[in-house]
Amino acid sequence: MQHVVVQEAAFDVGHEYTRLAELSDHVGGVSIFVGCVRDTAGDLQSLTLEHYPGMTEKMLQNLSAEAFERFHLAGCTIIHRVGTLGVGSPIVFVGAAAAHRAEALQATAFLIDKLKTGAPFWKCEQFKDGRRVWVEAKAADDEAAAFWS
Amino acid sequence: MQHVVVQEAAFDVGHEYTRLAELSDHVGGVSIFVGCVRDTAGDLQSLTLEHYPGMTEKMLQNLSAEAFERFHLAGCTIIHRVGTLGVGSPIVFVGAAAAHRAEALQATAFLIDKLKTGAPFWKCEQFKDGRRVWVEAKAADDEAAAFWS
Amino acid sequence: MAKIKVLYFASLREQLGYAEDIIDVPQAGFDIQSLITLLGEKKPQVKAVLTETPRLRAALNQTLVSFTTAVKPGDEVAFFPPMTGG
Amino acid sequence: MAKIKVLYFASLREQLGYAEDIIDVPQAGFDIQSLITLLGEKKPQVKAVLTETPRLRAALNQTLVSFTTAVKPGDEVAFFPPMTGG
Repeated sequence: MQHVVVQEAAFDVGHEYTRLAELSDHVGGVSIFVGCVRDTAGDLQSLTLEHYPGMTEKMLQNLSAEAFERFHLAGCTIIHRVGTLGVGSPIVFVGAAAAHRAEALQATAFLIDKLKTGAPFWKCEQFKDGRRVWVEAKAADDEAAAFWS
Repeated sequence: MQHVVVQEAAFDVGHEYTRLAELSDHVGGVSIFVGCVRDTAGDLQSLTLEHYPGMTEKMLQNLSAEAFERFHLAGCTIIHRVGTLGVGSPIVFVGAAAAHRAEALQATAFLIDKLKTGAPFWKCEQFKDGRRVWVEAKAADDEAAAFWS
Repeated sequence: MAKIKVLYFASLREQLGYAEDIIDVPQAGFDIQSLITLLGEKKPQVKAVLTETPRLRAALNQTLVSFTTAVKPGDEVAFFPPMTGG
Repeated sequence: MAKIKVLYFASLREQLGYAEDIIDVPQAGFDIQSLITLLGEKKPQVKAVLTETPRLRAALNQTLVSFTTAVKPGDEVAFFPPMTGG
């Protein structure tokens, strides 16, 4: 099972967990990561996610297929939200179901590391004082993605 | 927030996710791993988990405190079930909330790796043909736990 | 000469104030870097935005490519800053 | 002489058919290994189970310990196979 979605709506973590856990009696572990809108300094109003429709879905599907194969998954889920999200809102869900824990855990880390720099999403922060700032790509994210190459 | 429980009852993954995600505006990522009863050969009836009451809670609390400190967590959850569980049933929930994804992901891997060999639980498999077999500890699990030392 | 579609995303789109150009390109011997040069000659505003974006990225028909990749008539090219998803 | 409580878990408990022994030990100079020897002398069934368990583990007052750890009167000692949680 590979489930890849780009959507504005929120997702239900419990529901997505169940979808992965109930795939097969061979599933021994389900690993999940959810990224949220963080407000470090207390001055953030919201975060807007822009994407490249068409390319996004293609790249996320490729990423899912790569994880599925590489980590021998029973199931792989990527849900990425777009649009304007408030502080604390979930942005992205990645999840993997596998026979063994190491594969599920590694697949999850792989998916989120790759997704950070390898799918056409861009974040713009809106602050309470009215400023709008495009989030800059981090060198650390490139390094994390390169780890899996 | 540290939440450590040993219980017979099932847990609600969505509820536990929310508990971690809503801790603070500083949370940028929540990582979760759930281990389930796997039936590789189609011959498993159930799995019984025995533990050492008192020692279990103490070791899990130590483990949670170690992860909390080491990975700068905002929240850490360990829920481990005991008793007799059917195929596919969730056994263990570990989860971590942190400012950054790497810390949440690493804490989750740390918790489940350490918990496999460092808390007094023992698994006994009941097969459809009536056999009862105590699960043997794996050398790979010792190695995974040692990785974090 | 034939037309290709050029898309701009994120800070590029915002600085330009629009999201898309249609531009005539030669039929052959044309790559992403040539396209950047041509866009710069025809549209000073685009030149400024493309040259001032650190680590500019390009996609050809929705696949990330290097600036030496050939462009054909009918292709869709997109320019954007480094991606910041997740 | 003073009493200590000895607990058995998992396959040990199951093979013995019971979960707990109370045993008299000397007041001083006594460690986990001495306790295993003493239990073996007094209870042949316990000796068989403890010696036949690969990689036997011991806990003293609910903390994992090596077999050279000293045991005092009133302590709780537990024996079990390697743990298989998670």
